[in-house]
Amino acid sequence: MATNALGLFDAPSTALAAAGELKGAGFDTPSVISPIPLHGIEEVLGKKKDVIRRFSFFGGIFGALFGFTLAAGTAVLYLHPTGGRPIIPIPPFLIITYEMTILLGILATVIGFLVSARFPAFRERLYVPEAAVDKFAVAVSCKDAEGYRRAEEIMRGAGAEEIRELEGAD
Amino acid sequence: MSSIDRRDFLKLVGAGGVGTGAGFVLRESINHPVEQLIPYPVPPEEFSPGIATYYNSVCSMCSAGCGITVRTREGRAKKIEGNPAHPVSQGRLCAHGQAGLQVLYNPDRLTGPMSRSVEGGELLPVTWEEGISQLAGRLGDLRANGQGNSVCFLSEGVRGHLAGLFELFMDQLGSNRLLHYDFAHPQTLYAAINRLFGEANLPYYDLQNTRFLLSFGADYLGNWISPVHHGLGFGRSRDGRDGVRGRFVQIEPRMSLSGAAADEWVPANPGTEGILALGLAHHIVNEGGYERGDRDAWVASLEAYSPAAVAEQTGVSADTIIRLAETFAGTQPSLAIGGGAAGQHSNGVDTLVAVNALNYLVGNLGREGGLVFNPPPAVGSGANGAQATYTSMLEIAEDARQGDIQVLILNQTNPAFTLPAAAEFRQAIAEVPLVVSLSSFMDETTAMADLILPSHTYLEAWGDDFPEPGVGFSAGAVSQPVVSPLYNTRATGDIIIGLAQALGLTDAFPWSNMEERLQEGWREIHARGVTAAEADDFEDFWTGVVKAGVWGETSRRVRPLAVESGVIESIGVESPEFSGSSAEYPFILHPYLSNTLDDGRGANLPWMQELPDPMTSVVYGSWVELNPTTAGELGLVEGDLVEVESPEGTVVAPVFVYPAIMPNVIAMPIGQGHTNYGRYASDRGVNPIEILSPQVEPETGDLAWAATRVRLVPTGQRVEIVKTGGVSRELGREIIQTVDAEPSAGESAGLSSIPVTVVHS
Amino acid sequence: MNVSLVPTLKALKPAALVVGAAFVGLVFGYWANATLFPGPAQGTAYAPEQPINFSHKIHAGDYEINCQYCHTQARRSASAGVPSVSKCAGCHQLVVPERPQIRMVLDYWENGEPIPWVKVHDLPDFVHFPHKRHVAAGVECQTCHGPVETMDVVSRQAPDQMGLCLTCHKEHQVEFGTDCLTCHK
Amino acid sequence: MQGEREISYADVNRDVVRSLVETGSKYYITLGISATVTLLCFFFPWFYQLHYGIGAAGMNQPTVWGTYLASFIFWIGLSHSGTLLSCVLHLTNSEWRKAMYRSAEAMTLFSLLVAATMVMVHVGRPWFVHWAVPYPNQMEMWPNFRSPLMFDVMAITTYLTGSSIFIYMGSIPDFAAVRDRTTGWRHHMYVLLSLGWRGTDTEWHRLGWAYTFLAVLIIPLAVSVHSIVSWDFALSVVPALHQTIFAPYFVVGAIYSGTAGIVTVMYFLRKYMNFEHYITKLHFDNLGKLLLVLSLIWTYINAVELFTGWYSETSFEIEALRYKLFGFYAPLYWEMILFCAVAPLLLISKRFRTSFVPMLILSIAINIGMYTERFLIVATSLSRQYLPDSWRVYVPSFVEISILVGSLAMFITLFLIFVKIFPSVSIYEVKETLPEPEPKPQTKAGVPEWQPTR
Amino acid sequence: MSFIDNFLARWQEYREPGYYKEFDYAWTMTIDLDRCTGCEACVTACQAENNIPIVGERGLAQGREMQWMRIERYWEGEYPDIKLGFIPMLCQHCDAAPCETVCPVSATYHNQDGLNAQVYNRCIGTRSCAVYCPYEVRYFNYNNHHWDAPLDEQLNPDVSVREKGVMEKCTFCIQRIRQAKDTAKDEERRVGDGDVQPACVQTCPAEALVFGDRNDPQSQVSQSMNDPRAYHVLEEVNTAPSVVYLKKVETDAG
Repeated sequence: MATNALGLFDAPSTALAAAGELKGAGFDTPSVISPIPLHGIEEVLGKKKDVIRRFSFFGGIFGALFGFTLAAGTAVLYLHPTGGRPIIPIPPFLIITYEMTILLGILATVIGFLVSARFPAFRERLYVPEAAVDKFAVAVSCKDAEGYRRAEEIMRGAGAEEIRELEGAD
Repeated sequence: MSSIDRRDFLKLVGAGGVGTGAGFVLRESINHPVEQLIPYPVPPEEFSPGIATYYNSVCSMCSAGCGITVRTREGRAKKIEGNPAHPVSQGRLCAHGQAGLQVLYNPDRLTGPMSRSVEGGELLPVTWEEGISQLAGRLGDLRANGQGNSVCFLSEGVRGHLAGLFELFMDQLGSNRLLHYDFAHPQTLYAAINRLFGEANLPYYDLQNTRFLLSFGADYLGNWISPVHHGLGFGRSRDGRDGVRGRFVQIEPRMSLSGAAADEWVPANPGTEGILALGLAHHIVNEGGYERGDRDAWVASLEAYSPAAVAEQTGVSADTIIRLAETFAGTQPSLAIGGGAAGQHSNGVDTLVAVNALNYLVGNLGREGGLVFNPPPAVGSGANGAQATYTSMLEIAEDARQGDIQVLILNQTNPAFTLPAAAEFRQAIAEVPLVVSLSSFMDETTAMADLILPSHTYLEAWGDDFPEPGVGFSAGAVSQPVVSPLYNTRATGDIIIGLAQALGLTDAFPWSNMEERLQEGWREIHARGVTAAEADDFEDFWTGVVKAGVWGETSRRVRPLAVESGVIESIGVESPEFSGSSAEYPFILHPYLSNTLDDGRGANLPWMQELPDPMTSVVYGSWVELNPTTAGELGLVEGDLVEVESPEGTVVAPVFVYPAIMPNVIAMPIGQGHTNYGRYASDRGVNPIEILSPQVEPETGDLAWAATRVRLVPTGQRVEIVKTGGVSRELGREIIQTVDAEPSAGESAGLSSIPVTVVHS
Repeated sequence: MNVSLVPTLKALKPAALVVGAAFVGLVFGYWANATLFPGPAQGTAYAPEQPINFSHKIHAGDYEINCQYCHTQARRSASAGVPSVSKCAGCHQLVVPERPQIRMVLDYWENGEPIPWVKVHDLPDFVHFPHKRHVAAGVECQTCHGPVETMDVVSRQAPDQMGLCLTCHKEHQVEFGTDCLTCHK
Repeated sequence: MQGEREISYADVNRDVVRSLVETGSKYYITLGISATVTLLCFFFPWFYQLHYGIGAAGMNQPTVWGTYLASFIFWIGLSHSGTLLSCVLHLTNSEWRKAMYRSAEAMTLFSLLVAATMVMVHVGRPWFVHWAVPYPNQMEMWPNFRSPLMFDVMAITTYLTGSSIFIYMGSIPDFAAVRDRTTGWRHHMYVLLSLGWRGTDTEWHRLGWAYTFLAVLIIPLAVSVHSIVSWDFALSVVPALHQTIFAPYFVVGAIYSGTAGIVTVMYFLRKYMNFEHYITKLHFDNLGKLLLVLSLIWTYINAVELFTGWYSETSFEIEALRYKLFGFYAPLYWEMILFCAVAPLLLISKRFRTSFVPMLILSIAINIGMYTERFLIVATSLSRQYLPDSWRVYVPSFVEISILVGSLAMFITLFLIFVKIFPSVSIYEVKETLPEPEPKPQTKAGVPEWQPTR
Repeated sequence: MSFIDNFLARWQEYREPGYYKEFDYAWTMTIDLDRCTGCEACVTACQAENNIPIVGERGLAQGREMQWMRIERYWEGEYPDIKLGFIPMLCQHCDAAPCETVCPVSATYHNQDGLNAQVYNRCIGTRSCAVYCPYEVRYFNYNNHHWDAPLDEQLNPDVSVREKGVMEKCTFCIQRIRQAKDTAKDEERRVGDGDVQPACVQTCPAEALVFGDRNDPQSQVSQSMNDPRAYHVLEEVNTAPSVVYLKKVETDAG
């Protein structure tokens, strides 16, 4: 039966070291829970690829189209010629386009964030409240008791203050 | 959470209920009120809902007698427009005429007869029968005891058959105390025309064909005689003709509306306009190549008036005088008119004689673009016959004090407001046992009445009018009721007829109402059969006239180019006399009729109160106009309250620094300063008439209302003058762009261009 | 642990339900009012009670009296005009004067009083709707007023709304039919 | 960071949570007062105005715009430093931003909200403003997107959305931190707000990116917003308003007043929320330098405006100039110059920049000056247009002034509520500025149990 | 997707500046400043025709006058050689009107008759149009106006009474134009010259105002537009007004 070993460290350095060793020892990539974003974690656990940029980009593109269509479309739905200007003057509509680009860009970014970071969380997930204060937790899933013992060993070695055995996914 | 327990369930139900209630109320609150469709019990023939009906009538807002067309919807008057067929207005109308609607719909109208039960008691509503019988009873007694002459009838200037009706009524009573009183009636002009040409009626001044107009103090575009018609003339003379552009020169101490419109404004000392005119005459006769037989006589009587001497008195340079004289003689046809303040000095008549004589000198009598003599009006003796002068008003007042006047009947005239305090007219009225007012409004005089029999407004009553002065031929119009009466009032004519019948004068007054009287009168006109194309049947003629709103004759008078004998010899203008020493009272007060309120009768019309004064843009209220230099010397700026003090009294008004007024003159508009006269007029501004000194023009006995000296006493307080204008300087922004005149040539349009409606059957 | 939103959502459920219920109630209440009491406010099926139960069904339907026999102004003027009391009396002094409702009409007539009809179609004051033009263009009265000849009590069939005018004007390609100033004064 | 004494990670959590849960009577009194003032000075006069019509204000013909619009621009302007500054500093990842940006962004949010209400106050028939929103309706009518005012509607909507999302995203980890330390309704609230944040490396990574992209998007947005506000004026043909320089002028002015606003807010946060350790001389020093630069740019643009006007030598421009400098409103103009161009020169001295009370006074003075500027832009130009005979001066009515005061109170009220819901200092970013904790010497002792402060 | 097709098909048309290639009627007014006497008959005529409220002394003191047609006055020179010029100022119905573009809700726009239309019931009262108008001829209802009974009996049923918070201005008496078109339609003809006159033109005693369709070269207004004195006020603002002024003629003394 699958279980998770979660080690609490009081310094980022030790936590990262532990995470690195675990990875080296053939465990699936462990996850590090920390109160602050950790620099240099990528060197240890490898680069993460980011999808949000795509969301932002396509959101923006769509926004631009939407913006211009909104302005031009509504203008021709009911013709109200004004001030000797064309029904569809470009410069003012570019401003609308611009604003809509940004608006939808922002919204898309938010969606991108929620999706890629799997928010909001409805199932319980691995977590230790201390990790929101001043502790740095390393969690790794182990296939069996044997695996758990090895993980525990490694983390102790790295200087974990405490090891907890936690059920449940990730 | 499979089942919700009882409490939760109740909660939900409660919430739902509250919500439902809220939603229900919400919709209820945004629901429109129920509207109703009210049908006519019987459909009216004259109009149908949603479609405008037009009635032709006559305007009575001033004495010009313009023809009007009233637009009505669902039986209500909506808009007054000029009657295109009428020779005076020709489809045009002034602001005043437009505001006639607010006379009709004025919230402060008298809604029914009222009587004062006890002396000095409350005015209480009475029925018409009571009112009429009360008055008729009194008149009956007086007539019976041969005291008919102790009845005095004071009316505004009325013409046509109503005037006739008044006369008839009064001499049936055996009274000769019938007077029309208007503050602005050009008494002196009538006198001058009479002396000069032996004419009882004013001539027609043909502005539209003239090429050079000299106006001595006559604000012909503001409110002198017939502003709308003059406006037409002005416009057409300016640009109506190919290649010819009429030029206008205005001579007056304070720039009036006409002064602004004129090409040249010449300030001349108040009261010296006549002298200036003679200065021109002097030049025309001596150097102007004047050839006519009476040249010597002219030279003789004019020699005191050499341009140099005149320049001395008038403050107008000799060059200007000569220049004007030459242009006046050189540009034909040219026209000289005089009036307004110029005629209201101690030398008023002489002045106007002098002015009109100029027309004779250049031969502009009875010809286009000159001075055209009117035939006598088709009905009645004309406007001047019964007109009261200041002196005759004083006599009335005196008689009242003596107790010779038992009954005083007032018709729409307001002497308590338009006579100087010096006349002590109010006190005099108080002496009269029975004061009756036929006015439609509670004006100052009516407020003193014991019995009020309110008349219809002109839009509710039958009547007719024959414009005086006419337009060179005799014309007339019938005014018909355009709406059914709003209140329990009666037409003035009907009241008189009613009285007469109550007095048992049925054989003198066989008519049951004014309409009948009119029809009978117009029968005679029809019988004279001089109308251009005649309808042979009277009924057709009558309906035709009523429909068209106008009737006219095309016949014109031919009159020799001559003046009355002895006039030339006697011609001459004394220098004006002013009350008060110039040391004590340094300024000459120049009162002028407000462009918006006329002589005060317009003050109860909100539109007129809100119409900015054309020259100053001031609304609601009075002001004192000062020349910038004068203001500078006195250290006064716009809005400073000053006491304007004359030998006769004091009024307090804010200063308005007026760039176009002579430094030794201050001007004040007449019209405000009502104590009664409704919510829009009362307790607003001051009435300069009050402080006028009782100076009279000796020949006519008319009030010389421009002959008062005053001094200014700053009070130290200031107010914000309410005006619509901001900074009245262009600052080089070329908002009003101008071009220089090109030399004008070419001939003028004919007088016949004035349309005369021909009544066809 | 305890990062999941679920427990909180559970905890908040009752409150949410209450709010939800209240909102549903709001909508329902509004709708109920609108259907039960369709006032003169815009919407259809407004059928106010009239001072006299005049039946268009009998007059226009059964007896096939032309609309413009009574509403004479429709073809001449902006307002269709409601018949004068004299018009009603004109016929009914002879026709069934004894009926109670007719009696009431005749009473109005004899007292020279107008009948205070209640307006069914009430356009806002800023709208200019000339019946004249529409009659001239051959628009049936029924197009806007519905099958009046079948109604005992007249009820509003078309919502007096701008959309209605526009649709029709576009449909018939009215000249400048969508220019604001054509209808708005 | 250079606090007076070293503070640990735990301290940060403790202090921040304290600031949220521990509420003294002083807070409630302040809140009560500001709320009451909002009601009395903003809503009552406004309701009166709704009943009577805009006539309740002092506006006239031709000065049809007045303090309401001035306030609108002012609040929009005030909103400008918060998010914008925060974004710029985030991208240039400058450390000192981290302690103060949260409240700065909050300022943006709330001044925007107040600005929006000012629009409602300004228009003649607020019950119809929804017509300025594009939605299908039976009238088949749509807003006129050619109108500068519609640019405004779009821009401000976007800006409001953008900045509220930005501030929220930045707070998620803090919500999580607070979530673990609170109970009761607060706990529920923070559970929802934190979306279940844990702080795993993945989550941090995603947040980092999203946050950066938002920052990138919001900077041009913020610039566009105030440019567009300026175009409400500049696109007209009114002499003093029809100017190319207006967009940059407004943007600079906005950031200027906004930065001053931050200084003010910082001062009070520091004083009354006991953040002495987090908001320090450093912040005031940096903000001071920023203010100095901005004031110089602002002054420069003013000079340029005057000069070009004078050089044009047309009656319209000259009059506008003359009126501004010596006309009816001249005293206000010179007051503005004093507060916004002269006084800020004090910032040259470091002693001045790093002393709190003087900075507070200056920042307030600057914002008074900036409000005057907005008022003058409206009043001086509209009362002196093309046709001299229609010129008329405009003086605000009592209602207008009261509503202005009320709007300020509304802003304060909103802010007071905010500081009790949002951690007004960013927990995790402050931690980032602290030295990383070193591994302790091994002890067998378990982790000391952490006591939630209650 | 017919909408899209339609859209693309008419792209050129939608790019046409001012949209209208030619106006159906091009209503135009000429004002001869050499004739104008400043008598203000036009002002009252307009007030009577268009239900323009009675503002009252207080309102006017606050500078909230309501005169769709107003007379501006400009002094020139100093005493004694001083002149006063009058210029009637009303909505110029510009073909390139700044006020139109700025309205966020299209309450004001240009219609096929070249009229600058103001739809009162669409107005939300941002007052931007009044700011953008260089001629200051747009008037705002600062409060609901009241007519003391029975003055309200005079109100023109063809013109709506504007409520508080609404911008209003000269319409060239659209109700009269509408009426004229109605009659013309009955007689199956176009509106002829002189069939329709705004209240101000109709009443002007000096005949300084002329109104008509400038598309019709024979019309009186076209004639007077060809007068060499013709000019536009504030030409430099380039608003292409439909109100043409004729220059005042200056005469040297003598």
